Amino acid sequence: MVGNVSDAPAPAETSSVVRLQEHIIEIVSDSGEGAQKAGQAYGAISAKMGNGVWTVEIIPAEIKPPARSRAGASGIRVRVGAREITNMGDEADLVLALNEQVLYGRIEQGAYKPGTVVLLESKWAHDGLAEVREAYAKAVAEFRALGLDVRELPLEQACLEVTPDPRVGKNMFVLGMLCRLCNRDMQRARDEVSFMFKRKGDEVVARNVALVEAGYEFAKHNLDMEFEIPPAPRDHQVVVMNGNQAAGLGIMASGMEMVAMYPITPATSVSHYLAGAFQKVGGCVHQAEDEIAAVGFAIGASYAGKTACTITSGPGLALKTEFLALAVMAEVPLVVVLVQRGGPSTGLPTKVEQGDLLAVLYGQPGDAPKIVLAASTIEECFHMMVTARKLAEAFRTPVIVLTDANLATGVQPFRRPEVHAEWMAAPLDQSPWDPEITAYDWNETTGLSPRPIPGQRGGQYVLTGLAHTRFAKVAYDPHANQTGCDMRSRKLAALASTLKPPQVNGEPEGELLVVGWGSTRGAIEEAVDRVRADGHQVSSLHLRFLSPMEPGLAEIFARFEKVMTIEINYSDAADAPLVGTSGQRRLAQLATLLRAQTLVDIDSWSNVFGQPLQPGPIHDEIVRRLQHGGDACSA
Amino acid sequence: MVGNVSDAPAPAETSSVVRLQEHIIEIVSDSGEGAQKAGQAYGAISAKMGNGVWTVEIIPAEIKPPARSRAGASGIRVRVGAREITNMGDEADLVLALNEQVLYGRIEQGAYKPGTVVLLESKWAHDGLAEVREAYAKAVAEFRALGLDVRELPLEQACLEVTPDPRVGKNMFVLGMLCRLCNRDMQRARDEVSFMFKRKGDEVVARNVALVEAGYEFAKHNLDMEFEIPPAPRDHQVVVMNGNQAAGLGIMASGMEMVAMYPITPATSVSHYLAGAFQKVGGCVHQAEDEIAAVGFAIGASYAGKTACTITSGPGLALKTEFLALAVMAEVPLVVVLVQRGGPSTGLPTKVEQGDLLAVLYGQPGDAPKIVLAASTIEECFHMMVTARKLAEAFRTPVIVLTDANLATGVQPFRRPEVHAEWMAAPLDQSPWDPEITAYDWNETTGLSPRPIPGQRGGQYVLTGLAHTRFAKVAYDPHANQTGCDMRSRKLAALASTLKPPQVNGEPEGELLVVGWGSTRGAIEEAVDRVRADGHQVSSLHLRFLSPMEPGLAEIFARFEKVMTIEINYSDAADAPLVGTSGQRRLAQLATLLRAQTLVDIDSWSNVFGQPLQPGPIHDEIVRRLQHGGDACSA
Amino acid sequence: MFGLKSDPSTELPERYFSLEDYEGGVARWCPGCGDLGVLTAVQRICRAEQLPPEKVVCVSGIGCSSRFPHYVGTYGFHGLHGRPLPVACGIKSRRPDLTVWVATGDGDCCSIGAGHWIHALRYNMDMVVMLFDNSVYGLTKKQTSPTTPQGMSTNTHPSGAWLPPLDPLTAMLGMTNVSFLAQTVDWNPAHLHATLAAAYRHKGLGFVRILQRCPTYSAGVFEDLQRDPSRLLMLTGPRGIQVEPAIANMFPNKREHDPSDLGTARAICEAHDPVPIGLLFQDESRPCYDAFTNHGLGMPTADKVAALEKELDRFTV
Amino acid sequence: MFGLKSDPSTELPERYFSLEDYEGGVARWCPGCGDLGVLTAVQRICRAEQLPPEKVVCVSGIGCSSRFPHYVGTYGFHGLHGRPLPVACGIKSRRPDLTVWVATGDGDCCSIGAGHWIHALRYNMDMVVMLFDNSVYGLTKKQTSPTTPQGMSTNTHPSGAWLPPLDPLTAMLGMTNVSFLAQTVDWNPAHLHATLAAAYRHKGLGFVRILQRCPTYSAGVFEDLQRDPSRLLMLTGPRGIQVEPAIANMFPNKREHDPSDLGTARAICEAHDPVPIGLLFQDESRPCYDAFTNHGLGMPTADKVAALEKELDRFTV
Ligand SMILES: Cc1ncc(C[n+]2csc(CCOP(=O)(O)OP(=O)(O)O)c2C)c(N)n1
Ligand SMILES: Cc1ncc(C[n+]2csc(CCOP(=O)(O)OP(=O)(O)O)c2C)c(N)n1
Ligand code: SF4
Ligand code: SF4
Ligand SMILES: [Mg+2]
Ligand SMILES: [Mg+2]
Repeated sequence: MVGNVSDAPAPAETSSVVRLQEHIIEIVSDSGEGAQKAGQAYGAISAKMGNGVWTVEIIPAEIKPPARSRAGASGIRVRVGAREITNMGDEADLVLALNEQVLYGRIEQGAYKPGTVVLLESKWAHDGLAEVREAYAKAVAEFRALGLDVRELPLEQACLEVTPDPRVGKNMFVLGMLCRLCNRDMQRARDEVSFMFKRKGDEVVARNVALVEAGYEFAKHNLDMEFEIPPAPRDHQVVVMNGNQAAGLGIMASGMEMVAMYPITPATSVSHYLAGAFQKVGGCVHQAEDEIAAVGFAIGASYAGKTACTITSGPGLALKTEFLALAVMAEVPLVVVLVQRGGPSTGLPTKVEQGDLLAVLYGQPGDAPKIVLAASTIEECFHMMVTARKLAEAFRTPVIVLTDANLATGVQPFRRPEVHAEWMAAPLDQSPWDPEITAYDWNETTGLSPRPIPGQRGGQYVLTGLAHTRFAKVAYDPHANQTGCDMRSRKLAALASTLKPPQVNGEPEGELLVVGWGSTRGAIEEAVDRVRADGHQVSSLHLRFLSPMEPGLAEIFARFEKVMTIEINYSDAADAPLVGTSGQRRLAQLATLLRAQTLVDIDSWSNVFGQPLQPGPIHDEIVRRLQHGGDACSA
Repeated sequence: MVGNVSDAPAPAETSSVVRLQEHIIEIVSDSGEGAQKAGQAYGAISAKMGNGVWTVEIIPAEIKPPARSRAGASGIRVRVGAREITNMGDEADLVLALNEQVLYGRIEQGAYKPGTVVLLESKWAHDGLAEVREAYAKAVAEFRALGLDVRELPLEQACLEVTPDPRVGKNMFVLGMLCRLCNRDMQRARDEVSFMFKRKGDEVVARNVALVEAGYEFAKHNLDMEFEIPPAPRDHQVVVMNGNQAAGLGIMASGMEMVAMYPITPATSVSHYLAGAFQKVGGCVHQAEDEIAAVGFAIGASYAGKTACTITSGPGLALKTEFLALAVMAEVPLVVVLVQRGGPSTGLPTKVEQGDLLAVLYGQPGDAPKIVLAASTIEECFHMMVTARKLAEAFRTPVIVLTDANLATGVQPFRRPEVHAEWMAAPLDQSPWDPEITAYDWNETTGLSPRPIPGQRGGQYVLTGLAHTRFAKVAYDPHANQTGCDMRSRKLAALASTLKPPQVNGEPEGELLVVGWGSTRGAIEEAVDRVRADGHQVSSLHLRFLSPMEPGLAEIFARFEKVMTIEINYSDAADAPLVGTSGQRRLAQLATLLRAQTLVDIDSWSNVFGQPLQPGPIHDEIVRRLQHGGDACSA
Repeated sequence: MFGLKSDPSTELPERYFSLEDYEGGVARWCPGCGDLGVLTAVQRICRAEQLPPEKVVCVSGIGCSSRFPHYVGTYGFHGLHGRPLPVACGIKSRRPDLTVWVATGDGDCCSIGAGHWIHALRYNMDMVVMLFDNSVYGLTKKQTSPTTPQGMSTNTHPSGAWLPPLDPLTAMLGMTNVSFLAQTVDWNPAHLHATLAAAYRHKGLGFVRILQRCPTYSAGVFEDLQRDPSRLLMLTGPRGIQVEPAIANMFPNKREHDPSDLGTARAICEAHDPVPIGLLFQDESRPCYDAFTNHGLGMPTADKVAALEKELDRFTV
Repeated sequence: MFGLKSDPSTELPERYFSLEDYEGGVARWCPGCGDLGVLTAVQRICRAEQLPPEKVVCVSGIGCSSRFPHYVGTYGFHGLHGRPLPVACGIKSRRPDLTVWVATGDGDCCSIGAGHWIHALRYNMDMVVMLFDNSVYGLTKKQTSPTTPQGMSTNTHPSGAWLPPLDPLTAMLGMTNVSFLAQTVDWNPAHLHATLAAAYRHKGLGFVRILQRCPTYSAGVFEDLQRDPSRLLMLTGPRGIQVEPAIANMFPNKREHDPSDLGTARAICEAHDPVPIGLLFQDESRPCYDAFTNHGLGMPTADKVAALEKELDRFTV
């Protein structure tokens, strides 16, 4: 590669194409500059070309942070690969930045490495304000000192040749540049842009296509690099979407027709999507007055035979605690989608955490056994909704599906689901109820019972959250309460007995087994693959069922010298002050559960950085553990 | 003992006094007949005489159940002993019943044994309604068939000689009978009754004293038995009260002046007591519009420097979940008294359960470390409030004190506390704040920090439930959040490092260690003492700190062959169907915690009968475990 | 799948429902409790309307009054304290074919449930809401409720309730989208029946506040009103609650009232004395939320699958 | 004990507070957001009243408007969504010496916080409550709020909000024990200031609904009102909000109003058009809950110990 491109771009038509297995780009800017749109289009084009893709938004903390502020980085990261991409990866290879200040925040977050190419808008070097010019110059020098390969480019000026208002069009210009640099199919790019702006009329479409083409040409003439990421062969249609859209589609595919919610980040966008989509597919989003009312409303619909869904995040879950216990106690099918964010309390509303596992399992006073699943991919966000509705009805209980901010906003292509009519709820059963069958006709072994639906003649009963008999009659005597609790608990054993042991990723035995759950799967498996490639006997295991858990865990664990979980939630560092003396280290949530269940000495490695886990740090931590041979050193 | 006394009482002045180490009586009736008043007076007289006493109410499910109904038993049990009495004991020795139907429910609950003497109102034998007469005769025959020693007595008729309206006075007559039978000091009885009715005027006092005396004479002439329970020597003053009154007094003794609550059984009576008492001691009970508002109000007062308390039970706790997490996150001192009842959901409002331990520890989304204590006696209900307020302020965090329906309504004498001025909160600090000290000036080792109180000049800060720095500034960056979580968690390690290992009851090593927490202590220790007397090496351990736990548990456990918990909450029976095949037995709550922490194979024995544990069944279960040598057989 | 057999039978023989068809377990309220009269009234209306018991759902919160569903032979939902309204709305949302009666107490509705109360009035879904206002917390044994008269001694305010009571009527008359508001008393079965029947017939949310005696914990609160009917103001008029002349004659104090006249309704309630009974306000033109929540009801599965495929097309690359 | 040093200093040198003393961090609202004007008004009132910054607490829920405390140099409590009022009341309960300003949004107050709203009005504790009504959920990016105009498109109701908006004014005028209710607009600083100042001076809960512009998510909702001041009805009168004649002249539409006249206040609000600004209702005679929650404040420890010993006597056998 040749040295930095300065303001006076040198012609660079001599570049030769570098073939890559994967490539990570970022577009960062002030908010409102359209970086996310450009990145999404770039991801979509790549997906269409057959590449694996993972897209993740870079979100500033405030709605409208001031321009050119360090914490104001708004944008997108797109990781494209020759095979399926399951996570955001490590440091970016190429960054397109519309101002230099927003890069500081990203650098602090470890998003780049020495050698990362930064294509930087250079207009700030000529800004009217001296302080802007100085800040720019200082930043460029600092970035270079850090080893970033900064290329200063007059993007705005170049755009002006195509559009009178570059602030609006620059993102498409950037897209064009990326198409050239990464060898994207320009026809697909034109189509994508045309589709995006279709509603705004031909003129807008034409202008934006022109911008993309201008960007392409600009890169071709000004930058001496060109990559190629070969596609993975694919024999099926794919869809591209984020986890919240996938959950929304899954809800509709499950036949649920009522989603009751109260707005809360990062869950709300499921309802934004559904508010429109239900108009076509039939159904209703009820925005309730609060989270308590939302879950109550969903329970009402479910009780009346139309299993419903409520969607929320941490603080909303807290408010639903009482109703959740009622649904368990009175055996009402219900689906709860919990899009986890950073906690506790209001915490980190836009950031990722897997911190609500224990709260969903144990949050309700008394014994409230329920089914808990965790989606590990965007595709699972779709399919688990179908499973959840079925389980909720079959087991007459709430089913909680855990996702998180990483899945919610991440975008990934996956095999287009073929919707089956059987996925949808059966039509409302209004046939007469057999009067011989009680309202809770518990099977002693499984705890399961059929459920009368209002409208079914002869099925009349009164649902209650008080202790009750199989006739649904309130009863305070010791045995009635014990029986009710037994029956509700047995449903979990019954479900567990139908599950298969989970598949180990890698060899079934070895030095170390890494256990995870939820959205970290891609990063963990990628890291474990790398460690194995380094020559270590490391495998990983990912749990989809958290309550009940899949069977056979103790047996799987027994074949490894060490077992640890990797999670995005809080744990005390093993070497934290005083933790040693008190002998009570607080471990990560899944680790705590697995220890109690299997009595295996399971360690955990976790943090509450609010960031998706990346394969690099996981890889390094695993290697460190293997070398130290002990669990005394962790962070 | 001579045969049954029939309607025509035989003179029986020949009895000789039987000396007993302890004696359990019950008075049962329809609700509204004053049985509880009589029993409380009997307990108070016994306490004054220097006996150990445990009083527990028998509460019907409905406010006004129909008269003479099987489930309608209302009344009281009083266990009196020659030493301290810590629990309700096993079957009653003597029962005074105002109708026969209410006995059915008690019999079903296992309250009596063959040989239990039942002194039964005989007027129903002559009732105007044939069905009543028949029911009565049938019941008496059935009771005798069960081995109960039924003595039919014309109580109402005897009362009529002293009062025109025996329905109102019969309870005092019964008290007099008990005084004779159990050799209670009649002067103390007269004083007690005079005190009870003082406010109603001399005439009422005189009539009731006369009733007591008539009852005494009646028993003397009609019953051939007389017991004596020698007092334990005592060199200090004692108070007699239930756990809710003790908590109320403790709250005042701690200097807390604000209790915000919403009515909920069995917690409400704390506020009933305080609503009056605060008028004298200075303070206020705020009955809020709901439980959320109650805890918010308490947090407001606490934030403003007046550490406050909120009192609730299961469903209320569920609603407070979100605010609890805020108090943890923003480090607001707060005392929560949780009077546990049967769950989940509305559950068993008047019954006992220890089912909320996991919910208080883990109920809040995200990581919310807090201090959790459990009172094991009524005396501790008092003293723990003082401790709780101090801990809340020193550790700048919520402290949850767990009690339960058993402690709430049980009555026991205990050493009269000497109130110390130092127990009370210091006067509000309004001195200027050192501007060098940040709002969260965390000590890196302990996580502790001093707290600015509104009014302190220079201490201005904005409390927030968002992730924040030590300056109380909102911060979304990875390290700020990690640091905040670390600091909050370290407070637990810091507190743990100041605690001593708990005392084992019995030998420090042996075949079996029984671990418990909360109100079961008396019953467990009594049972363990009995098993030891049988010749087994069994000890028990009772935990007062549940978060953080007292140190040294693993070491203590290591000295026993087996460790098990005994709790009043749900666990799967080891032999429950399918539990074996799935390998996921759901254990009792403390057992789950201890397993995760110590990796010791701790079994649990628990039930959700809604009843206080009794020493007899515990004894039997321990013996069964010792004999079977395994944990495969439990209930 | 459990509970969802797939062959709903369509033809049913004609049925006649008697009072027993609407009876549930034995009511366990205290002697003299006003709740019993309301139960009877609802059962009679069900019979009068010949509602199939399986098509009726009684929804309640927690409290003495919330035991209501247990005593009715229909479906019932005895839920959480303060939360009957969200549940009832949820039931209605996808089951417009069911008749919903809501039983709630003054604590349940006006204290812990107050937020839902405001919003359920706004949603205006087709159901009857009966506020059993006994001015006290009954089930938990005499604590102050929002409607407890100032000065009345309770267990949480032994020296007397501190604040003037919240007036549910004036509160509701200020709330948006209220469509039916009436008041009645438990001790006049005819007026009670007529009022509940009118609420039942109303399209939208029919809210009835029932002054309900609780001899156990708030004896005396309505004693005056009961003893001296002239303390009540009976609202009359062609669009109001219609009772037999014999019943009407029991109330010496009457006033003709047009239930579309919101201002006058407010003034009547604001006066507090005499206490109005009858229909205060009605407006059937107010929008009902049911119309939105019912969207796509009964859409055939095949159509749903097709629509969903179209949605998936949008995401297909 | 931490945080409770035991020697409060009593003598302080005399201080003068300038606007900077009331400034907190840099406000991060969108350009053109109406919240900024309210912030300025409160800071100016604090200065005008020379309130020591440490004696002021700003309490809020969650929402754009609830960021308010972060931008004020006083103590602040940025709590939970919907729950500022219980916290504010709790603060006041044992600290009558503190001045409390509450910032809440239309979602925060009228949706999730509606139950507390009703009851805080009843408690009538001495504080100012500012409802920042921008007719939308701002912080969560444009969902329907209870005050969103019917038909306005939001992310949860893309085809337009379904129901008529809840009118907070008529709602509050129906609630018991309301003692001060005013309305103002963010874009007239003088009227805004005068209204908040009057609420501050009011003994009891001073509730001010502020029509607040959100150019980002509900642009246009108040555009008409701002462009055409004749759409506003300025309430005047000797007991109302007093502004300079130059300001008053900006509002062509005026009406003399006696704030003790509840009926007229209701009628004015019910009309909806023109939109009233000024003092709708005030009654300083309504009881304040503070009087009860403050019981025994400052009672010496020795007296408390003695009283407690007496209590223990009652249980001593
Ligand atoms: C969340 C919750 N809080 C408190 C309670 C306790 N509780 C049950 S009923 C009730 C009040 C009952 O009063 P009201 O609603 O007026 O009904 P009534 O008994 O007078 O008919 C209360 C506080 C509860 N069950 N759940
Ligand atoms: C319990 C809970 N539910 C939901 C949210 C998400 N949330 C934050 S602010 C907000 C609404 C904000 O609207 P409003 O109160 O009108 O304030 P504005 O932003 O418009 O000033 C919501 C729903 C939350 N933080 N907590
Ligand atoms: S306590 Fe009152 S409301 Fe409850 S059942 Fe008895 S009389 Fe009725
Ligand atoms: S979104 Fe609206 S309310 Fe929020 S800061 Fe921006 S303009 Fe203000
Ligand atoms: Mg009531
Ligand atoms: Mg708003």
